[in-house]
Amino acid sequence: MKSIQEKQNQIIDEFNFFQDWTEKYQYLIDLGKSLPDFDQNNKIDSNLIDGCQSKVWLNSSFNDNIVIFEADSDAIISKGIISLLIRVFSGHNPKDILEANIDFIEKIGLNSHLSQTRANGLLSMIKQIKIYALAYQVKK
Amino acid sequence: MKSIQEKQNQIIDEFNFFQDWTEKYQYLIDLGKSLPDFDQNNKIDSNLIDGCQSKVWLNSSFNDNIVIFEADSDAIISKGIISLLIRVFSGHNPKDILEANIDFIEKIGLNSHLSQTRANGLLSMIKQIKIYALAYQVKK
Amino acid sequence: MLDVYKIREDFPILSKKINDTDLIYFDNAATSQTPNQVIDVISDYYKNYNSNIHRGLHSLSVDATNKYEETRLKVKEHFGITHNHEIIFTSGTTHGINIISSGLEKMISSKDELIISEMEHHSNIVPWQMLCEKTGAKLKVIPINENGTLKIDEYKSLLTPNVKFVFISHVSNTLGILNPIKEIIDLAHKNKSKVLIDGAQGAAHFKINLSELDVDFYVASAHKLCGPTGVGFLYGKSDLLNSLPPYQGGGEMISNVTFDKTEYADLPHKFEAGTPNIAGVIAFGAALDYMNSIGFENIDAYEKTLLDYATENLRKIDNIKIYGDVDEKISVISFNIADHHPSDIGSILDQFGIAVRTGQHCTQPIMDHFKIPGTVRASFSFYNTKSEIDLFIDAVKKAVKMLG
Amino acid sequence: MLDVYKIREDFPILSKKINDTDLIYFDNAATSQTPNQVIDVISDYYKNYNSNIHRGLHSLSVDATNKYEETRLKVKEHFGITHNHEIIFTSGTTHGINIISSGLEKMISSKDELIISEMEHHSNIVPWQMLCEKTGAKLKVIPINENGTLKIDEYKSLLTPNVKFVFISHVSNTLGILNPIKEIIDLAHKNKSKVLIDGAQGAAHFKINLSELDVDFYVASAHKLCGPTGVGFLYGKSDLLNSLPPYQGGGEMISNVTFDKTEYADLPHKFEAGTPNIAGVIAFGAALDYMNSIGFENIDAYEKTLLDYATENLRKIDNIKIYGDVDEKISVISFNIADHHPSDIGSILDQFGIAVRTGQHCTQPIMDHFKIPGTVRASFSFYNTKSEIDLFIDAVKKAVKMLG
Ligand SMILES: Cc1ncc(COP(=O)(O)O)c(C=O)c1O
Ligand SMILES: Cc1ncc(COP(=O)(O)O)c(C=O)c1O
Repeated sequence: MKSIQEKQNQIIDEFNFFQDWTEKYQYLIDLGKSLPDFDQNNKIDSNLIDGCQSKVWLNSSFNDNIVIFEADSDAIISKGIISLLIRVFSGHNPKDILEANIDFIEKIGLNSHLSQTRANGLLSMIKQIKIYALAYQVKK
Repeated sequence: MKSIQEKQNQIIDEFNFFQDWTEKYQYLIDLGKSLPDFDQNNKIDSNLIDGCQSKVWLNSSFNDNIVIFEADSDAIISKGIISLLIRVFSGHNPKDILEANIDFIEKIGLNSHLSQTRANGLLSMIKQIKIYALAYQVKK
Repeated sequence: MLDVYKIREDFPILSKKINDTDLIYFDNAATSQTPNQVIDVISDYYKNYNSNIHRGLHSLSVDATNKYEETRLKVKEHFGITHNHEIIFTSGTTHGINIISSGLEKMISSKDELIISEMEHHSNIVPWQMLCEKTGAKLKVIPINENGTLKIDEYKSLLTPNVKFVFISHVSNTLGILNPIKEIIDLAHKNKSKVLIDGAQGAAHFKINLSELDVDFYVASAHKLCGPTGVGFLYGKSDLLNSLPPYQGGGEMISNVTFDKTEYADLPHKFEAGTPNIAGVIAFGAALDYMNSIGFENIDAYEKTLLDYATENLRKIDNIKIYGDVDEKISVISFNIADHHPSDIGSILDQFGIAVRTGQHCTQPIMDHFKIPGTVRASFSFYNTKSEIDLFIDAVKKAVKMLG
Repeated sequence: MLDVYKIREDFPILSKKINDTDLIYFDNAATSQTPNQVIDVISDYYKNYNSNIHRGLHSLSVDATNKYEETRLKVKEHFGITHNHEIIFTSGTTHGINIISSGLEKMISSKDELIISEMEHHSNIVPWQMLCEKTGAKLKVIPINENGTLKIDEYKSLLTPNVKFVFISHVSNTLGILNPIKEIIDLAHKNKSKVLIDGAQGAAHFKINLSELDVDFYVASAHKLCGPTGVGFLYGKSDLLNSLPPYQGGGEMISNVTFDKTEYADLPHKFEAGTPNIAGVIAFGAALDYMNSIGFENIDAYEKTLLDYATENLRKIDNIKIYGDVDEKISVISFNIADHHPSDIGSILDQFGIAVRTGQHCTQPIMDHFKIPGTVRASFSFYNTKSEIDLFIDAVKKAVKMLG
């Protein structure tokens, strides 16, 4: 399996391919649509992430020192963004997740081409991912 | 006795004589100092005029269809100003007082050379004088 | 009617670029833009006569006080108010409502009832909920029809003898619906109930005469009237304002302070404790002047053409639902398309340089009523144009296409 | 120290003429003047990104929100505050004090006692009188010495176990006296009493670290710190702020609204209901930047030289009485000469283009203490000069001569 950094680089490469923001958005929308279905039982308030304009639920599970994330949102662009985060973080151990330096967001131009409220929501998502990882690391 | 308008014209003439604001101020201060002593019994809250920075008391009496005003202030410049008003208004009948058009204040440059807070206080004084006159006229 | 291209020159922000395209500002219900005539007054204040007001003897203070009080005269004139002292400057609509809600604490008991409506802004809900919590009074809610209008018949039946107050918005910020406030006020008065009208949205679109309306309290915000942020006013009939306790303690609102006893100053000072937003109040006066120079009849008529044009063209989009699509409304359109999340549409519109608001617009009960997470809200002002609407309609269509 | 002539170029108002002479602005304790660096930020806001903040998705709203929140970071940094959310933007000191006084209603009972001092501004007296009236609590007053300083020994004996709160000004606006707030706070804390410091005058003159001070609440106004009118902040320790009920109901301060139940938002939003003074808050940040670029140590040192110079020269005038003529003070001088009414001196000074404040300065108890109708108050800022003081001393002498 690829490292977190490798996955980020891959995403950056993919986005470099796009000519303008419409293509980037279209890609995010498509990603959002193809995100696997979320278990409806996990759509609970305690899984909600604060600071997003739309509802974003994030759930995690831990097995064999590996964290698996799954997520959903009622807005499709948010869903696309979170699917990128899941692709980057899911399947790694807590230590790697905690130590990861997330630079792909800026590099793919999400900061300037996604509205910054979404960018803030995105930060909340990353924070929540790291909180889960920290919890699992402590539990070990 | 001179009419209200004649008295105003006289004051305007007097002030025209002064070269600058210091002379006008000095004159007001001197007027304030020479205003006859006020009966201390009349220094009561109900005689106080609102809207002045310093305390200004105004008292009136009515006899033979003639209103007599007397006044005092704890600040000397206010006292000077009110002494001008007394000179203009005191000794006239309610009707003349009510109908009087007061233009000397502007013409002697009180508006621009007295601070406007004082000018506002001055308006309150004139208002109070007219209220007294109105009360006497109604009482008749 | 009005020369919109000439008017646009007064608003520097309208020539701004977003994402290399021209900004299209359709978020006017949240806050209006500010013309140079108002911005310059603010600068002029700080450059020429910035000073604390009232009780100051020096020229700057006198100038600042006079200009501040001039705005009170302008508000009086513009809103057809009888007395200067019935106008209290506030920091905005929310502040104005809270002056009343906190002032009523001692006057409302557990037997009393208050009426609001389902379409109120949170600022006209939460203060009354807080008041009811403190006093035990009951809050009753006028429901809305499917088209968003108030159920006036329900209002009539809610108007029982125990109803002390009715709190209703002049215009709904989410639906744009203009409420029949004259009727609401008259019915309330027949019932001996007092009425507060939340004019946050209403004041910006037409000239109103508060004396003729005979309303008891009216509140509005300058920032929705081409004025600055942090300023608003509360109008109240003087006997009512006099009967309320002061809201805040501080400088200016007292006439005499000793440790034994403190006497409150007369209106309006009783409610204007502390150094107010002096520059803001003065600029608010300039904003009223500006809007009056264009003319509220012109503003109203022109905005109506924008509303009609936009509504007509939006209606042609498949699966669009416009909330509050009625005749009596101002230039605010809330909508959703198919089951796309409003924030998805809003984000894409932002990329096109089009500023709309998405979400609940501080009216969660309306969202609950329609069972939706929010709406896309486009709101037009007299400085917007039909060609902006064309671009907007175009962008909405593209967004829908992208969202698939 | 600092280059005052260079600094003066930043303040357009300082080149204004009054009565054909240069304005000399010595009313800084009432409100400070505003540099171009702050005025321009206000214009820039309205010209480039005026928008309602929070929850907005479009670029303008995001820009405005970010800039607004940047000021919170600047306040945090400047005042040594631990958490962002411990900073509440207010419309000024008076508003900040009233948030606390109204919030304490439910927490104070008739057995409790509150302490203020004889030198407080009305804004730090009246709210506590109102609170005591509502709750039956007792208000105790620390008296002042003949030189104006607080009687700290009396404070110690007033600090009985029932004292829940102590409310003291950092610096007296009338006397300029700097209170020993660290000592006051430590004594209170030993007694398990909480402390609110009214920093309206203190914040403008030196850099303070609120964490180190360990103060429970601190309030100040931007307009005394080269900032705009209508803005201030309240600092509170987060557990205390969390324990208080919200002050106003409205938008932004709730997280969930239904007619059954409304949940309040977290700090700081819980206390920031409604559209705030967005331009003002952003400009407040610019004002802090500006003052920090000059440096508070420089400001403090320079103002001290002005204070010493003016005091020395005023003392030479016959029959002058300076109130609060002590070492630990800021650049504020209150005085009377012989038995001339302060407004007589003030009016004449105004004719010379010199703006001082006359009257009670919202501290009637101090006037009652000294049995005077008011004082003439000259207050200097870092943009004032020694030659302005020379002209002022000269004008005072002329005024006395005229008054005879
Ligand atoms: C010591 C003190 N407290 C409170 C205030 C009130 O401040 P504001 O009027 O800005 O609310 C002032 C302002 O004059 C002051 O000097
Ligand atoms: C109908 C209505 N009421 C109240 C408010 C609150 O106004 P402010 O935020 O200016 O206090 C608004 C503003 O959005 C509004 O639209």
